[in-house]
Amino acid sequence: MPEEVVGKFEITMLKVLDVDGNCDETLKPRLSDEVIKKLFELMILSRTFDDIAVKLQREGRIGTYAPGRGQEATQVASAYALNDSDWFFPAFRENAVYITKNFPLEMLYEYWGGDERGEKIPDDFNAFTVAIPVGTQIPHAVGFAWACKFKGDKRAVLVYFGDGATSRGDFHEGLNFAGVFKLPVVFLCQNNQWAISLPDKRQTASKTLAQKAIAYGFEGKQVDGNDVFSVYKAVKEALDKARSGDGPTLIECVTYRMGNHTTSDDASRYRTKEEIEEWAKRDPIDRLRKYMKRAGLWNEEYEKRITVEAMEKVQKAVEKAESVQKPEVKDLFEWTYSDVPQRLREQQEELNLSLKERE
Amino acid sequence: MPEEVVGKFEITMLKVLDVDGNCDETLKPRLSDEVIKKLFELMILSRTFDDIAVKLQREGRIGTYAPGRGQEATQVASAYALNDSDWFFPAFRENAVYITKNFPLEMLYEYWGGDERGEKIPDDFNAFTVAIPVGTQIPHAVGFAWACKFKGDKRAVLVYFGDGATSRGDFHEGLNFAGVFKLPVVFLCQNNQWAISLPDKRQTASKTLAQKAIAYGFEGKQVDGNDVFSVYKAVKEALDKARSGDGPTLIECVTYRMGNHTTSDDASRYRTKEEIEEWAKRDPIDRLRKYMKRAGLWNEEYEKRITVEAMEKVQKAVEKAESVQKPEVKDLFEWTYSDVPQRLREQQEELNLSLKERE
Amino acid sequence: MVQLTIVQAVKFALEQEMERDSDVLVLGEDVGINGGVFRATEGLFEKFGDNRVVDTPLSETGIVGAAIGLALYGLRPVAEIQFDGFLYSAFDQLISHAGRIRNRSRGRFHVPLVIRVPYGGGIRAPEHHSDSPESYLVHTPGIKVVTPSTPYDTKGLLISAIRDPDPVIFLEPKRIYRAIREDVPEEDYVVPLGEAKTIRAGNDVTLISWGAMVRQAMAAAEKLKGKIDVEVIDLRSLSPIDVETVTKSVAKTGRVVTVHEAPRTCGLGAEITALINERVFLSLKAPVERVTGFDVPFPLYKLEDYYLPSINRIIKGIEKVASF
Amino acid sequence: MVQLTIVQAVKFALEQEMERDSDVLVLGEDVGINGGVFRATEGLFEKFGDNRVVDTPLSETGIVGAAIGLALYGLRPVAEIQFDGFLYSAFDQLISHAGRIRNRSRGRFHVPLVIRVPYGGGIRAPEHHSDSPESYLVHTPGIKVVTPSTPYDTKGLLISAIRDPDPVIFLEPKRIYRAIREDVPEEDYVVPLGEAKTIRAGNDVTLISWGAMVRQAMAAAEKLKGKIDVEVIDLRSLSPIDVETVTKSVAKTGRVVTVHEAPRTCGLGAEITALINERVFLSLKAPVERVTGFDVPFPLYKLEDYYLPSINRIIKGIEKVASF
Ligand SMILES: Cc1ncc(C[n+]2csc(CCOP(=O)(O)OP(=O)(O)O)c2C)c(N)n1
Ligand SMILES: Cc1ncc(C[n+]2csc(CCOP(=O)(O)OP(=O)(O)O)c2C)c(N)n1
Ligand SMILES: [Mg+2]
Ligand SMILES: [Mg+2]
Repeated sequence: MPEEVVGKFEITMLKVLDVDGNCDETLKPRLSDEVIKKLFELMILSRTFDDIAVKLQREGRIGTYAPGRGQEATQVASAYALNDSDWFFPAFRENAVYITKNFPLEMLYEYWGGDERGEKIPDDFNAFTVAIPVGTQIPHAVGFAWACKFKGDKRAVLVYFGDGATSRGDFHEGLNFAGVFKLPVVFLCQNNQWAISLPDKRQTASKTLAQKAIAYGFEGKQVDGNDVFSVYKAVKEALDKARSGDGPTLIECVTYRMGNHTTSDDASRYRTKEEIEEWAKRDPIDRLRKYMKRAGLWNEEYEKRITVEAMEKVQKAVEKAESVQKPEVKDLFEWTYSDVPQRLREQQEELNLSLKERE
Repeated sequence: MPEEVVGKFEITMLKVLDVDGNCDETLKPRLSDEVIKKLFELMILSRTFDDIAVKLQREGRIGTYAPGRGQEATQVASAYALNDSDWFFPAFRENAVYITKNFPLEMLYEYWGGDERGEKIPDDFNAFTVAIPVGTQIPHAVGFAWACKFKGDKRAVLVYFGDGATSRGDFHEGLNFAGVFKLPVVFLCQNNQWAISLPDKRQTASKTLAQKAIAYGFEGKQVDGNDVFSVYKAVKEALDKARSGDGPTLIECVTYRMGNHTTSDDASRYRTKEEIEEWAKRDPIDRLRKYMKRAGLWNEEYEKRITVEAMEKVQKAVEKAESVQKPEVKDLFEWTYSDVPQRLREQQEELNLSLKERE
Repeated sequence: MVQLTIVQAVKFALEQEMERDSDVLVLGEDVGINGGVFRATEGLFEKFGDNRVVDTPLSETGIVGAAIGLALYGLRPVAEIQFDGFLYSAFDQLISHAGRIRNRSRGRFHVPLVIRVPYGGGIRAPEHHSDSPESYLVHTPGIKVVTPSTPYDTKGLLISAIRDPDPVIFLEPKRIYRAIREDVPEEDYVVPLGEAKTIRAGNDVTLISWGAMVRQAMAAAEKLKGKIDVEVIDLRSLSPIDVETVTKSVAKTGRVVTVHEAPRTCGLGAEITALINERVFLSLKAPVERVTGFDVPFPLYKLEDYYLPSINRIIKGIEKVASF
Repeated sequence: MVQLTIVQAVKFALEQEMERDSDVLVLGEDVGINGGVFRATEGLFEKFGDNRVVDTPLSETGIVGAAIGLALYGLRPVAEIQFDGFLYSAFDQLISHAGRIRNRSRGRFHVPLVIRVPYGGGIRAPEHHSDSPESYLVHTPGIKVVTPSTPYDTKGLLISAIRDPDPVIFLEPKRIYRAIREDVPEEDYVVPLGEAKTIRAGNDVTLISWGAMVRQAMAAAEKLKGKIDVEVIDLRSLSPIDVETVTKSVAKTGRVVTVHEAPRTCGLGAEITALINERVFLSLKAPVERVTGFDVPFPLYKLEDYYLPSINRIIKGIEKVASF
């Protein structure tokens, strides 16, 4: 009776496109040229949206904002892998995911501008609202996936979170449920190397975040999160697997938060220029551009055109968002319960009175 | 760039003594005959304590009680592996751990009899109180181990919990901290196959509980929890490692809860006779007895003597516990804060008044 | 009509609602084959199968978080948290999410879930098995909180809770799970959320309570019969509170005692005092008296009779306001 | 004397206590090289090193649970929870353990920890960054709760909290972190826990508040100068409450307004009403008025000015009780 091996595990890392845009054709997912261009355009649109959001915040036109720069490949490619009937559950940095699924841009600006109406997701849009408390959306996605299974839907659920979220009990309890009930959910961890000022190496002692799946008895894998092809391939496979009833997957997308944590943050306090420069070389947009150039899918004129188009869309969204009327007193009271209880009616009256007399 | 392997992991299971008492001498820890007898006697004492506790509960002399029958090897051998300066943090079923460390038996009965004074751990006894909310003691043990490291102590901390506890956020957050800060703590999971009516196979989809350590970047291992030698060896090594600054270990002791979950539970509702009989064959006390018989360390007279001694000790403890005066009104108020705030003094007065008038 | 205890009424309501609506499902620790540690879900597993009566891992955040996800989809999850003291680890999901999702999404999403929690003291239980967490919950916007004190109300309120579009915490007074047996209609009926019940008419003092304390309150009122004429209100719905029933009674009696097991400070008793103060101040003939648990952790059971409001303490409270 | 803001006073107190006692250590998310998201720990990492100023994983249960373990050993951990809304996930550790360990062990163990929490609204923050959780905490036996409203009190109360043998939740009114700058002694001093402060004398109405609302209360009192003579009390210590200072004032004025940001129902305002009712009922000339946050989730920032008690609402409250 020597020490018997009772479990063996392996974690792999998928890279399809390297930093220079060289592609491993054997691994490349089947994507038409049109789709590849679409992914590129969505990344450009997302980055434009993001840049303008940061600018708006500086001008005091929206509130604290969490930029997504650098994470476009992960967000766009994963969202693009969703079927129409699938759902996604975001954390708070997933603007590019919403954008890829064609969410009204102006609503995103409204939300970041401090208005709940930006979170009134359109009825036919399969996504949940932003979750600010880190990791807390994970059990919701799991419960939703459970409902899909309960109903016999052929639907998968994709839930986004960061490296920091893996330290939270919500992550643990959610993933464990998913494993036990074999739920159709894909856990997409955007390991952007930082949780505010904490590098992922000090968030956990585990070498990869992907290996955390071993604790829950399902597959975990790493992918190069700055490569649209890797992300698309891994997420698509995992969603298909989920829909076929083969259970959950944890995907760690290794990427980088190129900007500050939020507009209130100053990342230069805790990370080096060298690191930033190093990761700038792996910019997901540059990388796809290099590939497209080589594949004859890109020229300067094309880039110019889509950049202008993106800026137009974004500008229009800003205008729309800013032309929305300020929410009213009743908006404070109307949405807490299905009906407005008497105490809230009275409180609304109280507020109205105090506002009137002020005039 | 194929899918690159970025992590490889293996989980092993340690068995030294088989069900028939055959011992793998190459793996056996160095333990003198005296110590082996001591371990046996502690198991007998623990089981006696346990049987009497169940009886007392039936007679209404103590409250709800969580029996430890079947888990004696795990509890006694692991506690025996502790150094004098080490600390342990129990869950709620660890009576045999306290007993092994020579805790006043009567205090255990006082505690289970609904009296906080049973939890006033003696000043020179290195253990924390019982934790009823499952898994919540894990972060405490981690924080305590952190303090040991902070102070440069050569101390290790041993924390006990069950298979059920591994599903809780407290487990996750605690183990992750321990990994990140490389703390001198040993996580001892008593996988007794059941969390009330939930079998461990439905508690989690992971094949072993030991493999959950992979998520935190430190070692996890399974041991046969009904074998004192396996448990002692693994826990001793892990404690030594912790004291040497080499960080935490998760040890899954595979054992069985032979009794009901608590005296309020009826395990026959959810598990089969066959299962119970199967595990009865692996009774940790029987197993060590078989070994000792063969090694010439056991005879009937010896067993009789230690059984009588155990019963005497237990009886004396019951008497002592039952002769303790009922706690007084002031005991309700005195221990919430370092000083008794005015509102509590007033409330105590209020209660006293109402009691007096009743007379 | 069937004769049922409170815990049987829970089961009866669950069973009927599960029959009526195939989107109702039960989840929690040991709710399946074991029928729940209090047997409140006994037989449901056998009847509805493991798809609709689901044993979960030991994971309160997981249970409440998953229930939110199930409810978002449109199902009607009824989760059991095994004991009061284990609800705290799900507070974040309750406070940050269950209570805010409708508001945050401007009505696009809502979470019609029920969390059943056996609560309160008096059963000689271990630590963390005797808490009364209602004040935390009532302070939290967006969730409703109810607790029955009779088998009839149990069935009617639980059915209301399951059908309600908002998250409802259903606190079950475990101490009296089996203390009363009464006639309960077999057919489907509801006791509306938000309505208190005056269970004893009286002119001198208003006695307000809920859950297991209602029986203590009634006993105290009966003992004072002939001396002080006590009106007893079973609040039933803790959030929203039925202010009207309360203030109407106080307008008549001018004297009030509230009784609850939870610690006094910032307890629901304080809110009732404040509401009465704000609304019927001029009717008040005496300060509102609180007979409550003390501001200490719920003790191990040798001290629990000292901790819990006794009939004698309630009587003293009534006498105090009556003679003010 | 040095001129400090509230957030600087936090840092100053931490620094001095860490110098004085090598068992004091700071832990939390981003408290190290980043100096905390509000810079409340700026420079401490450089001065005391990574052994005493520790960045933790993103893990509130871990932070509070580990702080309990550190404190059990006898260290003096000062943990930061980054924002009010993230304290909820540590509630179980606070309620079930921090507040009960001394009691459970009959004094064998105690946990002298401090949890610092920037709290409250008014800074145009995202969701979950503006809550006022004091009522939950005050209802919880075994923990103390304080909140300063000035730099002077910040330093003195934080030093008291760190030296206190019981767990203390130190709520920092983030809205006024940098709003005031005042003289703070460089030497070591304490403001005792449990003592309120009358910051403005008056005879007509008692106005009670804490945290960021104290400034609003003062502004309202000043505006009414010459018309209504308002006494303003900064409660400072929320648990235990300084009942004496409150009742003394009410005995004089007979009229009271409480002001807080948290939702009204079961808020600390209710407790104050109840205490006043119980103790100085006959002095009361008008119902105690509550000017509070409404019973809704704290809104996104476009609506936050409606949610928060405004100077105007406070004035109206004062006028109401004055003219009753
Ligand atoms: C429970 C909780 N604790 C703390 C915070 C404050 N906070 C916001 S984002 C963040 C870091 C998140 O890191 P990660 O999960 O890696 O996501 P990223 O910001 O990198 O996208 C922190 C600490 C929070 N929002 N929620
Ligand atoms: C947080 C929490 N939830 C639920 C319970 C009720 N409960 C007590 S013990 C138990 C099962 C524990 O299982 P395990 O961790 O395997 O320990 P064992 O009882 O087998 O020793 C449960 C559900 C609890 N005590 N704490
Ligand atoms: Mg990150
Ligand atoms: Mg177990």
